[in-house]
Amino acid sequence: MAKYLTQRIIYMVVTLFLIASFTFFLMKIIPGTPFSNADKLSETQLSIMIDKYGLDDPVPVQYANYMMNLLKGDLGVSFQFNNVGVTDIIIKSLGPSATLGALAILFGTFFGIILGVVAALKQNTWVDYTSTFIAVLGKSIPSFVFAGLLQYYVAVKLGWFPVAFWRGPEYMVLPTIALAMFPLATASRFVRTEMIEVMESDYITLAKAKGASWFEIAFKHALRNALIPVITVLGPLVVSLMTGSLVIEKIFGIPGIGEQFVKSIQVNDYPVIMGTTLLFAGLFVAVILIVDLLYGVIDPRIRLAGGKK
Amino acid sequence: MKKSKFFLLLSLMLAISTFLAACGGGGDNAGKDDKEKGADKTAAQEIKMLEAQAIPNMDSVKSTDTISFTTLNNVNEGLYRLDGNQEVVEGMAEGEPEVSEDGTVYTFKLRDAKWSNGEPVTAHDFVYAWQRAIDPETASEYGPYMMDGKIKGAAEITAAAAQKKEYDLNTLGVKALDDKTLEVTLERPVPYFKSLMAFPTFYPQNQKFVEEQGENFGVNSDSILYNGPFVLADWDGSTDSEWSYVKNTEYWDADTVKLEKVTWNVLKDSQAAANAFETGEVDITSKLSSDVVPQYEGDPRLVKWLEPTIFWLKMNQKNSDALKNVNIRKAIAQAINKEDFVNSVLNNGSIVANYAVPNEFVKNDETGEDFRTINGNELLPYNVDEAKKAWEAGLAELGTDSVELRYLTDDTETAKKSAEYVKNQLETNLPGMKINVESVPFSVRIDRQNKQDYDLQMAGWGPDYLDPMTFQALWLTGGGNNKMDYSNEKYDQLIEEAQTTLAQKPVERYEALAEAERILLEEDAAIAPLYQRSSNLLVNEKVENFTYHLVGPEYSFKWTSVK
Amino acid sequence: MAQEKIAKEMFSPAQLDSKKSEEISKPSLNYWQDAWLRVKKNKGAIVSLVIIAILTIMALVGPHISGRTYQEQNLQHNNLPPRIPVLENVSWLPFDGNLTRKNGDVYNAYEQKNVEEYYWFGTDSLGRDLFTRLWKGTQVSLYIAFLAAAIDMVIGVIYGAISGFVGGRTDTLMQRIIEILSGIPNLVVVILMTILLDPGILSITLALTITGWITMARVIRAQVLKLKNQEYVLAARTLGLSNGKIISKHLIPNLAGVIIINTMFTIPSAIFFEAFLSFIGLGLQPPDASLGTLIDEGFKVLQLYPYQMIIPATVISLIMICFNMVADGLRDALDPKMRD
Amino acid sequence: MATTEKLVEIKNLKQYFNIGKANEVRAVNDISFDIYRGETLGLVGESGCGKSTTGRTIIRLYDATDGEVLFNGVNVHGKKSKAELKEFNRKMQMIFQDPQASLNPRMKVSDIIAEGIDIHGLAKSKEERKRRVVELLETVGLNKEHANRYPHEFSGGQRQRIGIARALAVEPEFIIADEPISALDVSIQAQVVNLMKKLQKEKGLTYLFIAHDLSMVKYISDRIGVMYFGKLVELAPADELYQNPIHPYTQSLLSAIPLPDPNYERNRKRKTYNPSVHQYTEDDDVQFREVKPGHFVQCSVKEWEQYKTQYAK
Repeated sequence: MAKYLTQRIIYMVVTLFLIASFTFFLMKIIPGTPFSNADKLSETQLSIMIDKYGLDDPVPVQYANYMMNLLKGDLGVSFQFNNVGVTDIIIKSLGPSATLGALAILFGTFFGIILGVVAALKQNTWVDYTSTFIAVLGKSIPSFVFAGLLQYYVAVKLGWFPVAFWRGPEYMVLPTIALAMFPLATASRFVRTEMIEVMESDYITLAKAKGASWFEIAFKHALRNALIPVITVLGPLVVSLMTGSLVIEKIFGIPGIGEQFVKSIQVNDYPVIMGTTLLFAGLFVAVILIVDLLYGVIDPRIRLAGGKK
Repeated sequence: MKKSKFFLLLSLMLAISTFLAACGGGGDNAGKDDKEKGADKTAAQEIKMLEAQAIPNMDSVKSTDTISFTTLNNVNEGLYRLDGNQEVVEGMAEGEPEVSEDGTVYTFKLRDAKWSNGEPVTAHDFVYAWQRAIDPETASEYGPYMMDGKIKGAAEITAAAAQKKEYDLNTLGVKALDDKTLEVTLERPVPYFKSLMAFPTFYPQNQKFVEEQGENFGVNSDSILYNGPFVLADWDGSTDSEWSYVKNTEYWDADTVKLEKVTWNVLKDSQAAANAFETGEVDITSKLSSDVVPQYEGDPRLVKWLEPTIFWLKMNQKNSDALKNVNIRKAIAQAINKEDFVNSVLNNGSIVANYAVPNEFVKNDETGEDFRTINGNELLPYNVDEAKKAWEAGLAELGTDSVELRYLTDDTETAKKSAEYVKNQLETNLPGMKINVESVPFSVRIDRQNKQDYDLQMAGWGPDYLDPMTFQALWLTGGGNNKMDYSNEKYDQLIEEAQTTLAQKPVERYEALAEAERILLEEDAAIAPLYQRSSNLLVNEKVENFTYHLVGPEYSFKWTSVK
Repeated sequence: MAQEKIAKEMFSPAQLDSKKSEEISKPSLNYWQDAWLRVKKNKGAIVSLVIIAILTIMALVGPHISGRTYQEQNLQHNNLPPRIPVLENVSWLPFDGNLTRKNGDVYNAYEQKNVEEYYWFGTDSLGRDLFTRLWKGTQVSLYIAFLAAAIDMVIGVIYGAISGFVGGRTDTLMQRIIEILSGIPNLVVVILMTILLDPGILSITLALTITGWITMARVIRAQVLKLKNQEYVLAARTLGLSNGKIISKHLIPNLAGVIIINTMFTIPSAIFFEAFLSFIGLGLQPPDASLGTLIDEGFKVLQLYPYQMIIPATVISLIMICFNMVADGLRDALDPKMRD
Repeated sequence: MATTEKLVEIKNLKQYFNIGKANEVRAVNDISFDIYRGETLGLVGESGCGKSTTGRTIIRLYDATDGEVLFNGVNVHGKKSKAELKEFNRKMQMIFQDPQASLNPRMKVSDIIAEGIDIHGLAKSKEERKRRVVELLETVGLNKEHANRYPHEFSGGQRQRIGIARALAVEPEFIIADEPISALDVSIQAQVVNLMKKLQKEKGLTYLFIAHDLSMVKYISDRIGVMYFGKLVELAPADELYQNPIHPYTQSLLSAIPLPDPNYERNRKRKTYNPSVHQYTEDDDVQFREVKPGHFVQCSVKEWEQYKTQYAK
C-alpha cells in the first residue's frame, strides 16, 4: 500500500511538472500583452516594462526562472493587481468556489442518487420518465440560463432568496441549485443504469428471497455496487466544480476563482494563469488518486497493490 | 420502510418543485414590494454601490484603471479635484496657482491638510510621488504617459532608462520650495495643466509611510494613507469583492461631506446588477450594458450621460492597398447608417459621431463655447450616394471590382453586434466589399494593433485630460497611438502649432485643432467615426447630487447625500 | 433399504432424433437486427429519433423557407415578437405578435411599427428573421456536434485501441499523456485554441476535440484490454490472424456498441459546450449563429423579449433530450449484458 | 494409436510474467516433456498451477521466457518467417475453455468456422468454402442450418462443438484442449469428450488435454502429467498414474476424486499435500527423474532412490 502510494505520488509530481511546462510554453505562444494599458504606452515605455518583468528574456530562460521559483514555492506576482502574490489570489478566491462546489456536489449527488435509484426501481414507469426528464433538462439547459432564471424568478419575483453576493448561508442557496443541476443529472443517469444491472444480479434476488426490506435492498445491497461508475464520473467533476463555475460566479457575484481565471487568460496575466492551472491540475491528479482509493473502500475486490488496471 | 419511501418521494418532489419554480413563476409583481421596502429605510447617510470589477491597484502612481481611480479620488486628493460640472475646484492647493509669463512654471500654495496618520500633507509628498511615478524602477504605466512631453525632464528620464543609461530623478521639473509651496516646471505651456492635477497619477504620497510599507504599500485598507473626503475600510486587497468608504473626519472640507458610508460590491453581470437594484439590495448599479438599458426606457431612476468616448473604425494603410486609397476610405466612412446603429442596435442613448473630438467634452476657456461648435457634427456623415460614388472611383483607381478586408474587434457582446451591423452595412452599400470579422480578447486586439496586424479595427478612445489634444495627438505621423500609418504634413503642423506657438491663445488654438480635425476626416477620411458612447446606470431616487466625471475617476461622493 | 423391483421390460430406449435436439426455434437474427428490435421496443428512443430526423431536415431546409437570409438586417423591423398567420387568432398561443411591457401593458408590436409581414418566430435586435436564424443555428450546432463527434470517434478510438492493444510501455506512456492532457483545465486548452487559431467554427470544433476524445480513448482502451484476451481473439491468433485483421475483424465490431453510445453522449455535450463558449464570448464569429449564440443573445433581453431565448432554448433542449434518449436506448439495446 | 514418434518436445520451458518486478510470477518454471504422435496427453493440476499457461506458451500465444518447444523437430519459438508461422498455425490448434467467450458474438457461425480456411486459403471458391463449413458442422454433429446463425443462439455444448469445428477447419495434427469441458454441464461433457475421441480416431489427432477434473482426464488420456506451482511433478501412463501415484501431490489429488461407491466414499481419506514433507535442502538436486519406464517424478536423488526401490516391480 505504502509503496503503491509512493509510486502514485511520484507519478503525480511528474505529471504536474509536465503540465506546468506544457502550459508555460503554450502561454508563450498566445498573442497579447499583459499590460492593461498597452494601447496608451509608447514603445520606449513598453520596452522598459517588458525588460522590468523579464519578458524579453529567451523563453527557456524565463521557463528556468519560473521553475526555480516554483521549487521554492513562489508562484510569482500578478500583473493585473498591484503587488498581490498569486498564492494570495488563489487562496482567497478558492474559498467561495470550493464551498459552492462542495455544496453543489453534495446536493447534486445526493438528490441525483435518490432520483436514479427511484428511477431504476420503477423502471419504465412515469416515475422513471419524470426522473429521466429532470436529468436531461439538468444536462441540456445551459447553466447560465438556469442561473438567470433562478435569479429572476426566485430572487427578484418571489423574493425568497437574495439576488446575489456571498455573505451567508441564504446567499448560497440559488447558486448551489444552479450548479448542482449538472452533477444531479449525471449522477442520476449513471446510478439508474448501474442499479438496473445490479438489481438483476443473483445476490439481490437472494436478498429479496431472504425478505430484506425494499429500503435495505436498494440502499444497502444494490447502491454500494452501483456507485463505482458514479465515482469515476463525478471525480473529475468535483475538480471542475470546486474550482468554480465562472458562469454561476459571474451571475451571482461570487468572488470565486473561475471568473478570476478566465479574466487572467484574457488579460494575459501569466503568473495567475500558471498558478491556477497548477492548482487545477494538482487537484485533478489528487482527486483521481482519491477516486482510485475509494474504489477499494467501496469494492473490496479491487486491490490496490495490483496497481495495473 | 414506509417512511423511507415517503422520504424519497418528498425529496423528489422538492427537486421538481425547485425546478418548476425556476421555470414557471411569471408575471407577479413581488419585486415592487421590495422596492417600496427599500424606500422605507430611514435616511441614514449611507448608500450601496455596485461595481463590475474589484479594485486592482491602490498605489496612485501605478493605477491605470477607472475603478482604482474612482476609489483614489474619493479617499485621496490631489492639488485640485473635479466637481459635478466637470469644473476644476480646490483640493490640496489653496487658491489659484501662480503661472509664469511663458506659461511653463506653476507655483502652488498648499493648504493645511493632514494624512490619516496625523502627519501634514506637504509639497515634499508631491515631489516624492511624482518622482516615484516617473522612476522606471516603479514601472508605472501612467507616470510616463501623463508626464512625458509635459513635465520638464520626464521624457528624458524615460528615454535614458530605455537605453539603460543613468538618469537622475531630481531632473524632473517638480520642486518643493518649502513645506507648503510646490513649483512645477513644464516642457512647454500646457493649457489644460490645472485639470491634469485632478488626475490620480499626480496625487501626493507620504515618503516615510510608503517606504515603511515597502512591498506592502497599497495592498489593503490599512497600508494606505488617506487625505480625501473618505477613508477606505474593510478592503482586503485586490481580490476583495466588498469594501466601503467611511467619512474622513480629518478631511479639510469635512463639513461639505454628508455621507457617512458608501459600501461597494462587485457584480459583473449587468442583468444581475439590475436585479439587485430591483430588490433594493443596492442603490446605484454599475454601468449597464446596452441590453439592459431598454428595460428602463423612461424610468426616472435611469441616469444617462454622454461620455467623451468615441468609437471609430481605424483604417490601417500598412497592409491594404485599398485602404491606402482615400476614395475607398471615404466610401467606407460614409456607407454606414449611424443613425440606425445608435437607435436600434445600441439603443442606449449613444449618439452619432461625425467627428473625431467628442461632443460635450471641452469648452473654450475664453468664449465658453464647446469645441464642437467650430466644426459642427457633419464631418463625413452617412451618405450612401456619396459613398457609392467614392467607392466606384476608388475601385476604378485600384483597377479591381472587389475588396476584402479583415475587421478586428473585441469579443464583447456590443462589439460583436456592432461588427455584424457594420459588416452588413458595408457589404450591402458597397457592392464588391467583403468583410471578415475577427473578434478577439482585448489584450489580443491591442497586441495586434501594436503590430498593425489588421485592416479595419473597431476601437474606442476615452480621454485622460480635458483637452482636444488627448484625441488629436493620436493621429500624428509616427505617433505612439497612430498604429495605422496615417500621415499628413499639414495635420502634423497644425497640431505642432497648437502645442507651441498657439499654446497660450485659446481661440486660435481651438481653430487650428478644428482645422486639423477637418483635414483628418473630410480630406483624408483617415478614420470612420461611428458613435459617441453614453453611460447608463440606475440610481435610487433617494440619492441626491450623484456626481460623475468625464475623465479619470468616474464618481465623486464628496457632495452626494441621501434624502 | 427397501428396493422396489421395476421390470426391465418397462424401459424402452428413447427415440433420439439428433436433428431435433439441435434445433433452434428462435428466428435467425443478426446482431444488429436483434439490437434494432430492442431499440424499437423503446418508445422514447424512437420518438426521439424521429424528432432528430425532423430537426435535421429543418436545419437543412428551414433557412430557405421564409425567403429571408440569416444575415439580412432590417432595423425598422427589429425586436418583433413571433406572429404566425391563423395561429395569431388563437389567443392562448404566443404567436399573436403581442409584447408585454415591464409595467404589464400588452401591445401589438407589429401594429406599433406598421409591419405587414409575418415573422413566424419574430426578429432580433438587428431585425433579422429568427425563423431563418434558428434553423441556421440548428444547422451550425448540429454540424459542430457531428464534426466533434466524428473527430472524437476517430482519435479516441484509434488512440484507445492502440494503447490497449499494444500494451506494455506504449500503453503506460499513452496513459501518462492522457493524464497530463486531462490535468490541464479544459477551459485553458479551449481558450488557447480559440485565441491561437482564427476564431470560428473550425477552431471551436478543434478545441472541443482536443479534450473531447479523452473519455472515448479511456473507454475504448478498457474495452480493448478486456477484449484482447477474450478467447475468440486468442483463437483467431492461433489460427494465424494478423494483428491488423484481429483489430478490424474482431475488436472493432465488438467495440461498435460502446463507440456509438459514447458518440451519442459526445454530441449533446459538444452542443452544450459551444453554447457555453458563446456565453463567455469565445464562440462563433458574427454574423454566424448557433443555438448557443442565439440563446446567449436572447438571454440578455429575456425580460423584454422572452421569445428570443425561449425558442432556441426549446430547440436545444429538444435536441439534447432526444440525443440522450437515443443514447440511452442504444446503450440498453447494444449492451451484451442486456441480451436474452 | 499412440506411437513412439515424438510430435512435440518441450524442453526446459519457462514462462515468467512481470519479470524483474516485485510481483514476478513464475507461471511455468522449467518443465520438459514429450508428446507422442497420436496420443492424448492429459495435463492436470489445481487452478493457477500454470497448466493453461503451458498450453498457451506451446502454441505461441505467449512468448516463452526461456526453453524450447520442438514441433516435428522444429523450434516453435524464436524468430519465424510469416510462412513458417502460418504453417505452424495450421498444424497446431487450440480449443478453449469458455464456449461463450471463445466465439465472436458478432460473427456468423459459418464465418467463425471458416476463419482458418480464409486465413490459410484452404478453399478455392465460395462453394468450396461453404461445402467445407457444412462438412465440418456435420463432423461435430451440427447441421448446415446452423451456419447462418450467431453464437448466442446456441447452447454451451453446441458452442464448444463449433469451437472444435473451427480448430478442425485447418486440418491440424495437434490440438491443445484447454479445459474444454469444465464450463459445460456434466451431461454434455461426455458428449464433447466422446466427440473428441471419435475425431482422434478418424483423423489421427494428437491432443494435449488440459483439465482440473481428474476423472475425465483419465477417460481420455493415454498419459497424464501433473503440475504443481509451475512445475511438472509427475508424468506417467494414465493407468499407471492412477494405480501407483508416487509424488505426494499426485496422491493428494487422487485422494480427492469421489467415486460412485458409498463404501469407498465412506472410507475415503482426503490426503493433503504439504510441500515441506520433501524436506529438500539447498544442496538437493531436485529434478524430473524416471522412476520406472515411462513414469517420471520430480524428486531429489535421495527420493529417487527411495521411489525406485519402493515402486520397482
